[in-house]
Amino acid sequence: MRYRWNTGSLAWLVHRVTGIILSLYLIAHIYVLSHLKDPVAYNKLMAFMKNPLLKIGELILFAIVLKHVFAGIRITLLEMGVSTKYHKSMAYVGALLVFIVWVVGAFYFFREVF
Amino acid sequence: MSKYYTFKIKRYLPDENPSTRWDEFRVKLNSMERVLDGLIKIKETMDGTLTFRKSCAHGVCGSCAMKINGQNRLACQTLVKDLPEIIEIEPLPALPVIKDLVVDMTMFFHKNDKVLPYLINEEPPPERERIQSPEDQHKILESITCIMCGSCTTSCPVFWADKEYLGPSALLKAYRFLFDTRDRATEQRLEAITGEHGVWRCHSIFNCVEVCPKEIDITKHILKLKRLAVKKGFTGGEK
Amino acid sequence: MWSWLLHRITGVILVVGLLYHFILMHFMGHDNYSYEAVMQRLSESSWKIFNIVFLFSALYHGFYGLNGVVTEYVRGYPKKFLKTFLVILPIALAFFGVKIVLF
Amino acid sequence: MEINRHYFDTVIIGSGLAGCRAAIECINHGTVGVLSKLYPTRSHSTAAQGGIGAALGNEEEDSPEWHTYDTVKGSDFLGDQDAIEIMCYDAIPTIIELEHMGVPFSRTPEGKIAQRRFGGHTREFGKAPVRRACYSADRTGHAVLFALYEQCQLKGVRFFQEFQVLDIVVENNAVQGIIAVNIKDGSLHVFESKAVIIASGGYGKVFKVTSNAYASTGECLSMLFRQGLPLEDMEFFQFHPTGLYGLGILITEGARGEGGILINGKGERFMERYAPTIKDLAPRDMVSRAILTEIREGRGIDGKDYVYLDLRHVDRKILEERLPEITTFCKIYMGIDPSEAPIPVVPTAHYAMGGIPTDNDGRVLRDIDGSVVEGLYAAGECACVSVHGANRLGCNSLLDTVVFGRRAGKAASSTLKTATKGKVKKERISLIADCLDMIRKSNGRETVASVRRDLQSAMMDKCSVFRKEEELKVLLDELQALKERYKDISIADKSNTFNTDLLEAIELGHMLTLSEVIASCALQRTESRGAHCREDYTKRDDENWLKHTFAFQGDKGITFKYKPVKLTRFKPEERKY
Repeated sequence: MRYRWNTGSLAWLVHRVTGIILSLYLIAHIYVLSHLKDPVAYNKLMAFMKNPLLKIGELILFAIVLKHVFAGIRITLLEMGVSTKYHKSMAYVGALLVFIVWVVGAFYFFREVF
Repeated sequence: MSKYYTFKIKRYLPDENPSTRWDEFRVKLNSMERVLDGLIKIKETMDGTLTFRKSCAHGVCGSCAMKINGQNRLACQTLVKDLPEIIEIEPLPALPVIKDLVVDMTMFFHKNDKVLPYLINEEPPPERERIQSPEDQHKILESITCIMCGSCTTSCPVFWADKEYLGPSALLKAYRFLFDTRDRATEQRLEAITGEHGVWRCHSIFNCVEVCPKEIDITKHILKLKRLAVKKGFTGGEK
Repeated sequence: MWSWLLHRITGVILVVGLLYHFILMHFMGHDNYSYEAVMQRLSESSWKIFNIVFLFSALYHGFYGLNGVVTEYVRGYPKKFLKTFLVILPIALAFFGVKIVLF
Repeated sequence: MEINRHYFDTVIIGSGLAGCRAAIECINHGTVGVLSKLYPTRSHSTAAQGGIGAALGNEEEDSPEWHTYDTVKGSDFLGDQDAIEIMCYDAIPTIIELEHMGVPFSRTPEGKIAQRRFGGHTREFGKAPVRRACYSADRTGHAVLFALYEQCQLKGVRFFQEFQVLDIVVENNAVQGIIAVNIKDGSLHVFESKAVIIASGGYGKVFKVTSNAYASTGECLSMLFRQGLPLEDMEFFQFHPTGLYGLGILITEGARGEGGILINGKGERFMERYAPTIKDLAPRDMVSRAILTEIREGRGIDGKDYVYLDLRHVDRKILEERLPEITTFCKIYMGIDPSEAPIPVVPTAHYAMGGIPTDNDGRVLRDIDGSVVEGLYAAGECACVSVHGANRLGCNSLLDTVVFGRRAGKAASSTLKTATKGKVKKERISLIADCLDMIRKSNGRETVASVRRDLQSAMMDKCSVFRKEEELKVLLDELQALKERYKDISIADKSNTFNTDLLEAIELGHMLTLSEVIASCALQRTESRGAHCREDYTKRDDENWLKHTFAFQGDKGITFKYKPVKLTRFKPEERKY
């Protein structure tokens, strides 16, 4: 079905999709970590994580987390009583903040890698 | 100042053909005319089988809600001059279509019944009117303007997926009574709207607000309902 | 009502927790996630509390969300199945998680 | 052919204010089925804007006696004074009752129901305008309709939405039931009952420019008329002075009640000349005539055929709070903001004073001697009690619907114990079914739309605010020709599912009948009274015409009988404001 997208519905879609991705990641994250009780396996994984492709993956994950966090903050603020008049501007500001934080984060991230 | 418009209309004529099709009509309309005028012109002069609901024709009865260029609107309140030359018209989304632009609204109205949509106050009435301050009346002012056209509920992505979801219109109706100082059924009504398919399913998507022909900020009202439910939850109003 | 409110509360906890988690694990240099450092932290009780809260918040928040998606999009028998699954899975994961943190 | 039969103690046609109010009364005494050709909340009562009159005295001193006097004077002394007195005194408890049912009225600072000025409503028998109209912003009808419909739901009234009535069966001077079609699938349904209350509303759609809804076609009146029952005072049709130019959308009298004024092309406040005391708040018939006179004499805006309703000097806050709806209408349809630009307005066909004659309890009369049709009731705009006489005052229509809806409901309920169940004969049903089939199968050359358009134009040109003998005669000839053309119509949609094409064809037939009644009534009343303004008989003639017209379907056309007006307290006097 075709229906016009609005700021609100786009924000919701992105929030929901990122949420599902993060939930799935969480499952994998806990499962993997639960098998790392000895130093050898742990260090092996850490070495494996140095793979640049995975680094990019982590950056994407970071972006998803940020997006979900800021969208969540927007929803929570609305629910706490911030006027719905600002819901669109809040979505735009949120997206902007996501980008800024992501760039800054990525900078530190790479500094740490190299 | 008249101009030709192309109406692309999604047709469904169950007596003739079980599948839907798109028909195109070219209509000349002036700048004051509305989409509804276009539809009437088509029905009167081009295709008498074209079927749609209409009544008041000035946005107070809610009969002619339909999807116009991808968004729910009242045909009688949408001026053609504000639209591109090609106007795409479909029935309201997510409800069973009876014929052409006519949808079966039973499900929509049934949702209202679930929120006890009437003033409940069994205290013996005073001799004169019940006193209500203008400030208290203002709390429900926006919510009483709802005309039940169905634009909001059928624009809601949650309703598209979850047909049991009460939806913006019914929640707004619940608000109208929960925030009416004369009503006494707060607990019952809160219980009715806080179920699995109730107020918590609203994700503040704002599609309902975008389409409401009466410009009601429905999401704002639903958010207030959530806060009321939480408040009552803490004070023991809810199980 | 409570379940919904808890979802919001855990959301707030996660924002704070994640901030800390990210800074610690990714931006503060290699030392913080060497095996020794991680094990060291896991043995401190304040860290244990933090991790447990973080873990439970994340699981609750995530699975409440997924549960919502299932409520809205799945019908009939698969819905029942998935809903049960979405209760069992986080319990299992919580078990795994607690095992790492506490033992 | 399969027929679905239903039985209800009371069947109500129409789910507007009168229908819902009657239903609330009846549901305490038996089963009630309400039929509506729309969804109930779409009834045209919802479009009523300004207010509902009652001498509550919340804002300033007021009395039901003054209200009675104003209504009598407003009716140009054609209203039955006993009925008017009932209405004005009943008004107070009725409004209080509505408030208890949940109507969200606007409030005074003390929290009482707020009231505003309205046309023709005065204090101390005409001295100055009084605040009498209770309102809920400018959505009063909407607010009341929803509250009443909601109470019906609470009490378990059965609604049959999108059921169109095709026949009201009256046999042996008693109502037997009704035949209706379920629009959704075209199936025929018979509703048998002990009582039928007709609350089907008005028929403004016989005119080209009207504030009425597409559904206001008046078929129920015509159904009774065709069966030999009378229609009362059909020559009186009110034109509301302020309809949006070109569209006919209503701009409430409340706009003038809140201080709006009418100005002509010269910038004059011309109502000062026509009604020096209450000026713009004169009754509607006078204001409509005044506007059209200005236009005829070349004082329209830029010489064109409209005048301005000026709200620019009204506080923006008042516009936002008390007149939000009309403010948005102006913005949406005319692209103007009433606080910055004047609104172009012109009179629009609005309200039928005439209708099905009833007594003070809503019983339908079958003759001038007061004999009734057993079990048949009518209330609201479709009925003529007559409380509005030759001209209705603003905010008395909502009052009429709830007061007489309630009374009709009470009267109907009180007879349920002794009344016999109606029986609708098979032949009558097949007659209706055949009629539907005939229209479906007909392959004539005329279309419903073209006949209807010509009808509406003819009525508008020759039978609206000003009327003349020659024109009315021409109109009657034209109506005959249109009737002939109607026999030759065909429709494109032959299906059973939601066939609006078919139903519009049926409505058109009834509109033609009604139009003929209106025009004939207008022709025979050789005087000017209230909304009926004859240019060839400009004076009111109390000697010959202080009486109600009853129009009957005779073998050779329409015949007339006359019923004297009930005068109690107020003697007819010259109507000056």
